[in-house]
Amino acid sequence: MPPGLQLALPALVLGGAALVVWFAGAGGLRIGRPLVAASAWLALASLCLVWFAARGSVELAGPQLLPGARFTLRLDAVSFAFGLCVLLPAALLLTFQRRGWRESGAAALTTAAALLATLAGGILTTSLFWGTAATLLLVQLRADHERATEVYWPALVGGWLALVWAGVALDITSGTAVYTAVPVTAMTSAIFLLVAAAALLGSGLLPWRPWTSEMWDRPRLYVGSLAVAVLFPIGFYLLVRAYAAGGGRWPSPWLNATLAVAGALVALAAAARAQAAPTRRAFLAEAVPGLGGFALLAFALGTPTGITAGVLTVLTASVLAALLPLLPETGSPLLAAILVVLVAGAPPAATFGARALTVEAGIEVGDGWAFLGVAAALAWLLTFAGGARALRLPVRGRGGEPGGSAAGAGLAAGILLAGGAGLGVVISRICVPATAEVIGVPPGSIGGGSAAVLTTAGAWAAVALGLPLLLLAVVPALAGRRAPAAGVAADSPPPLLTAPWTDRPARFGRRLAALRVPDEYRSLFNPRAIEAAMGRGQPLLWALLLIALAVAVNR
Amino acid sequence: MTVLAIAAVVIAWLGGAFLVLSDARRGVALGVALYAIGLAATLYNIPPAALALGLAGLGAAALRLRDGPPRWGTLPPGSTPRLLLCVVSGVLAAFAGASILAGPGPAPVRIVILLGGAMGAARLLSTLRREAALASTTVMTLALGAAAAVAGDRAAPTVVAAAALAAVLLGVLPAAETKARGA
Amino acid sequence: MPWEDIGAHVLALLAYPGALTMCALGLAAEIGAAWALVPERGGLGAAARNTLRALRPRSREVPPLAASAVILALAAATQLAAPLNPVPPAERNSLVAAAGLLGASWLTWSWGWGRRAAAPQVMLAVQACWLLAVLLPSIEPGNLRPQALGAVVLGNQVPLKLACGLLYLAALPGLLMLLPESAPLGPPGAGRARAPEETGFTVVRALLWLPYCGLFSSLFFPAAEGPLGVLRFLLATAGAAAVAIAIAANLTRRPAGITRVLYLRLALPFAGFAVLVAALTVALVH
Amino acid sequence: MGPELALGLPAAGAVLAAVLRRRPALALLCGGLLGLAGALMMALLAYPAAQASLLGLSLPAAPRGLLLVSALALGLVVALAPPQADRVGLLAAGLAGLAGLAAVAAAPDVLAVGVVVALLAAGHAALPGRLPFPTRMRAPGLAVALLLAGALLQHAGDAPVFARLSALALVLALVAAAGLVPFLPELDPAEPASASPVAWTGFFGPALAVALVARIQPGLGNDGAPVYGALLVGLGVLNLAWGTLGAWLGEGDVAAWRYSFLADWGLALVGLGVLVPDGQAAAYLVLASVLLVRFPLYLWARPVLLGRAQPAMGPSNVLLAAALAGAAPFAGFSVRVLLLRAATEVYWPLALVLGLGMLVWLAHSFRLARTLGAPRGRAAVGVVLALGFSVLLGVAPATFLTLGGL
Repeated sequence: MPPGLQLALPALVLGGAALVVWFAGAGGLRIGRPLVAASAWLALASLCLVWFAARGSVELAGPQLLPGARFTLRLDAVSFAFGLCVLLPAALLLTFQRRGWRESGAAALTTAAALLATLAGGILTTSLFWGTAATLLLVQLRADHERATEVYWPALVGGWLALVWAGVALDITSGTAVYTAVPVTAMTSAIFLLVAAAALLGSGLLPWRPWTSEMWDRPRLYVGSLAVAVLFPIGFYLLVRAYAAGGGRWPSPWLNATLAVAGALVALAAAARAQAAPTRRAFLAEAVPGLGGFALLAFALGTPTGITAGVLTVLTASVLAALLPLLPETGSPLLAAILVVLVAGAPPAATFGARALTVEAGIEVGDGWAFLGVAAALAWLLTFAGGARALRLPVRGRGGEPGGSAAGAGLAAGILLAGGAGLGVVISRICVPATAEVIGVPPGSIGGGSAAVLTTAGAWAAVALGLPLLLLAVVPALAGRRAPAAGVAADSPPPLLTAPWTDRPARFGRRLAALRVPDEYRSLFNPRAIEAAMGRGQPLLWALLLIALAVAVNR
Repeated sequence: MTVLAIAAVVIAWLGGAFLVLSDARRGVALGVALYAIGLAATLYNIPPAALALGLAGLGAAALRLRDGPPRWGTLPPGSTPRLLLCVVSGVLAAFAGASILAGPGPAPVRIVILLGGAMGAARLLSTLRREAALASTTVMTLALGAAAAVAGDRAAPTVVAAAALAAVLLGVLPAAETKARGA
Repeated sequence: MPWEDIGAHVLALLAYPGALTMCALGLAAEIGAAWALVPERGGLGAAARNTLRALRPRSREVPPLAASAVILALAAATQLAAPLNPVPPAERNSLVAAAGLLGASWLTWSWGWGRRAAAPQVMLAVQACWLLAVLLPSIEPGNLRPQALGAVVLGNQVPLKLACGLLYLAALPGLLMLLPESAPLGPPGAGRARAPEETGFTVVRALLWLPYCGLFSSLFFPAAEGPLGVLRFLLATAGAAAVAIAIAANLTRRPAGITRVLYLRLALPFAGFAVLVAALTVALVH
Repeated sequence: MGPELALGLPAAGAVLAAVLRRRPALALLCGGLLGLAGALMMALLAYPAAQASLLGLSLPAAPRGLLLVSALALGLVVALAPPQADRVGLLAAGLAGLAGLAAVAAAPDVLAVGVVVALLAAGHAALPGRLPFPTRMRAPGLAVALLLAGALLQHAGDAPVFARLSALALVLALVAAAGLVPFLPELDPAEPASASPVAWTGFFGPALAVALVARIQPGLGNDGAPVYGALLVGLGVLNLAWGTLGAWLGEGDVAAWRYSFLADWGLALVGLGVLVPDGQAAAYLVLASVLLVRFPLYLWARPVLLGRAQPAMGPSNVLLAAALAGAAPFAGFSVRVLLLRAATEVYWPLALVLGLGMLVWLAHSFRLARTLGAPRGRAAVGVVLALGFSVLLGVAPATFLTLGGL
């Protein structure tokens, strides 16, 4: 057995399950959902087992796919953290969402590809598996419904092409595109910009409505939600690996500043869209992009606290991405509590911890960065307001698909709530090691061990305060089950803020489409006329063409 | 010798002109035949090539006589542009072959090859008659063979033989269009 | 398991500066506010009776949203730089307090959206001003611990702290739901609650007095230990509450709509000015 | 006499298939066996023992590899052709083409290539079709004339201008022979696939291009090489833009398919033009994917294109759309990696232009995939095989690259 083959185990479990499900399904044995769900949890367990058993990084060197593109897998603290980001929501969704056996198999295979993208040791291997996961998801999305794939596909392929270009450029300049082997000087600003473009497009980190939000426009959520859950973390994985390739920093502080501003903008824009959402679904659609903005800001800070906050935020967002599509669409007061406490992020939820740690990281750096932290806090406030308004919004039915799963939503909500109390454990066991893998972490910069999170700027007594709050939260949780549903308005209440720029992209697109070549020049730009001339093969035309080219090449 | 060379070039040009100016089997066949004779004559110092290409050209011309409209069809109404093309290509080929190109082979062969290529291509690109298109391709193939012969590469005999064979095969192809069947 | 730490936090949550203290101070503040805002209903006794009637539960059921808001308010209270607070100073965080208070407030709004004269836009503006007033002073020291921020009273931070202090005080009436536009349950002394949840949220408002006003004194006044420190803290807290009631009393006597104009046209630009001051302070320091 | 057999066996197969067309089963059997024998011979030519030739012919590795791929593609389309298709005609024409391509690959110089192209073009144009013979002869006829001009200029003298003009003529000859912009032949949607210009672009073109390049490149010299490279890159970008936009916005699905071939060719021309090994490898893979994926899929789309079947967009069509869009893990992955790498090595803005072209590429893939309808029977098997080849080209391109000696 080649060394490091155990790395492929989680993906093999999922891939094997997909094949078994398809063969069994073809033979009339409908065991798709339970088998795939079990395989997802098994893959999660095996990932943890391999990581904790190895007590260090493990590598698997495969064959050379292409010049500069060797198939390599690497399990270290970073890939472990991001592997969890992919597997945890996928396991929840595959367990609690209803799928046919064909869809279950495809979903398992997609999860395996996405997992391999986060376990990949080099940019080109990541691009291969990332592209594969995106393709598999496209097939499932289009097989279900055409809607919202018009944005998804170009964004993903654009990001993928940018990543491929970055990979080959890195390989040309340094002779390798393996994250841990790239010389520090090879990661230039230009190459990093390509990686950043891939990350922003792939994870939907844009100030306007990204594909992660548009997935919620689909009549059924079971494919779109999986797409968000498994593809969203990969962009951030690239940004973290860029730190490793750059020797603990990005090529220029301006790049950090630019992405930090972009992160704050993304968070603010998502919050602005959330508070103006016409339906509750439209509000939920902005939750993951909003957290994505926080994560981008945190990563761009480039400090140990920042990167730790970033990893924590992505981990939290990935669980949230599983919770939201599982929420039953009711008007229960308990749902209001979930919208405000879990989605917007109030103590002791992990969504609160992630946002708080990001703002703290900004304040800790000081100067202009702190103002970005304050901007993120304002986005947080807007999300709170949107959460309060969301309970009044009309519920958008889920087409043919039955409403979410109370059990699944309960489990995911429990994980998020408990995550706040266990934040110390998550940070000290998952996030800080991932940070230490890519940049130096001075001792004590993030203290508190498993009980609390202590940074220079602030603290969160995870166990000491979070645990009692968690116990107290049982009271409203029990009370909420008997309470009457809140009255939902027939039409949505007016938004708190009307952003003047929301319709700009559409207007720009319309203007662009309205552009016309002036009549007197139209024949010059008429491809059909040019083709007809080519097809007729007039000797004079070709003679002129040849003469023109002959003159051109001899100038 | 020079007179013979000039005469050969003129005969080849006449062949090309007949090819360009004729819309029926006899004119086209005469064009191919004259061009083949002229070409063979200019290749007198490479007898095997001259023989192969000359005979192939004459064979192709003879085969062309078997189908297509049974008349000369030379200089039909509206041929002035074609006439102009013949004159211009003749002059240009003579100028380029004699004073611009330094090879391959002697100037008369170069001129004849250029005439074959230029007039054959011009006819092929402008005609809608199958027999004329086939004859033009034949002429270009003969020119290719001649160029290979004078270029004097190691594989020249093979190429000349291939060109001669191709010319005959092109002659074998019928002039009647066959309509499509199936998908 | 850090049992000692857990014990300290539970004590802070349930006794001081948590539930018990919040109830005592909140009740007093509610009565005072009711008396100041609706004097035509009679003297202090009448205001006390009104307040107690409004706080009496209508049914045995625990209103879930209000209960959640109460928990968040308790969490916020534990973060105050109150003297004798059992929570270790290193573990206090004004951001935790802010998040708790924002959560409590918007839980109230998720119930109260569209009720009475409540105007969420005004509330959002008020909270934006308040959040800036809480966070801007922490930029230069790079610290969010209340006692650390309160200790910085001299030097080039003074203009910023003044601006933020004013902003904080201006926001208090809205935050404490003393104005019709910011109180879906109606301002203090508005009369009997109409629904169990409304009673719950009246309780929430009563519990919010200490966290909001206490956070003001924590952020803008240096903490001192011992009885004198407690007295100073209580005085500053009561002073902030009194200013809030005074502003609210003044605004409720003015024509309808003045509150909206004041917060949207005056407080928000002033918040922008505070941001400018913060930027200048940072620029001057470096 | 390996090369002679590699050339002669398919030719004999073509003749037999044409002669026995009244008895289709026998024609398919004989033609198939002889074609298979020819392909086997081509494969054996990888071994020195089989390379001995009576006429001094030789088959270089790269064209030989693509010839084998062409043979494989021919086998695929004949064995799994749609029910309405004339399989015997397809096999006869294909084998004749294969023999012609083998002759082109074995041709000792450009002039010989010209002779074979003339014969191949005339043979193809003589096939029963809807457009007249002269119309179908135009583009390849021009290619023959340009090959003649290029070869003459190669021997015209030592002046740099001759080298540059020769390179120009030879590159344009390649483009004209493959039927690309600016020598786009007229297209009649109802024309039988075997007789339409798509046969040049999709079947004859790839092996012809690689063979021609193998003959052209050694004789370029220092003055010709820059012109050769720049022209190929320029025409490649032109075809990429024309093909992607045309396939997206053009009227008619047949035209869209033809444009999609142009887009593939655009990438191939750029790969050939950048003159670095990665570029050559990328071009080789693109042309292989044209033969093994796009051309067979076009043939299986014919029933819908001719209105005999309904278009559809099932899961298999979406998978095909992804494959046609060049997404990972299909052929597009390796091609894009190699091409972007080559372009970045040579001149990075070129990579940017290619990236934009590849992005616009997406727009037409779904349109094309719809025209495959709901594949049934042989077509379904064919679609699965084409997707399999595409994945193989994407994740294990080394198999094909070693076949072409790259």
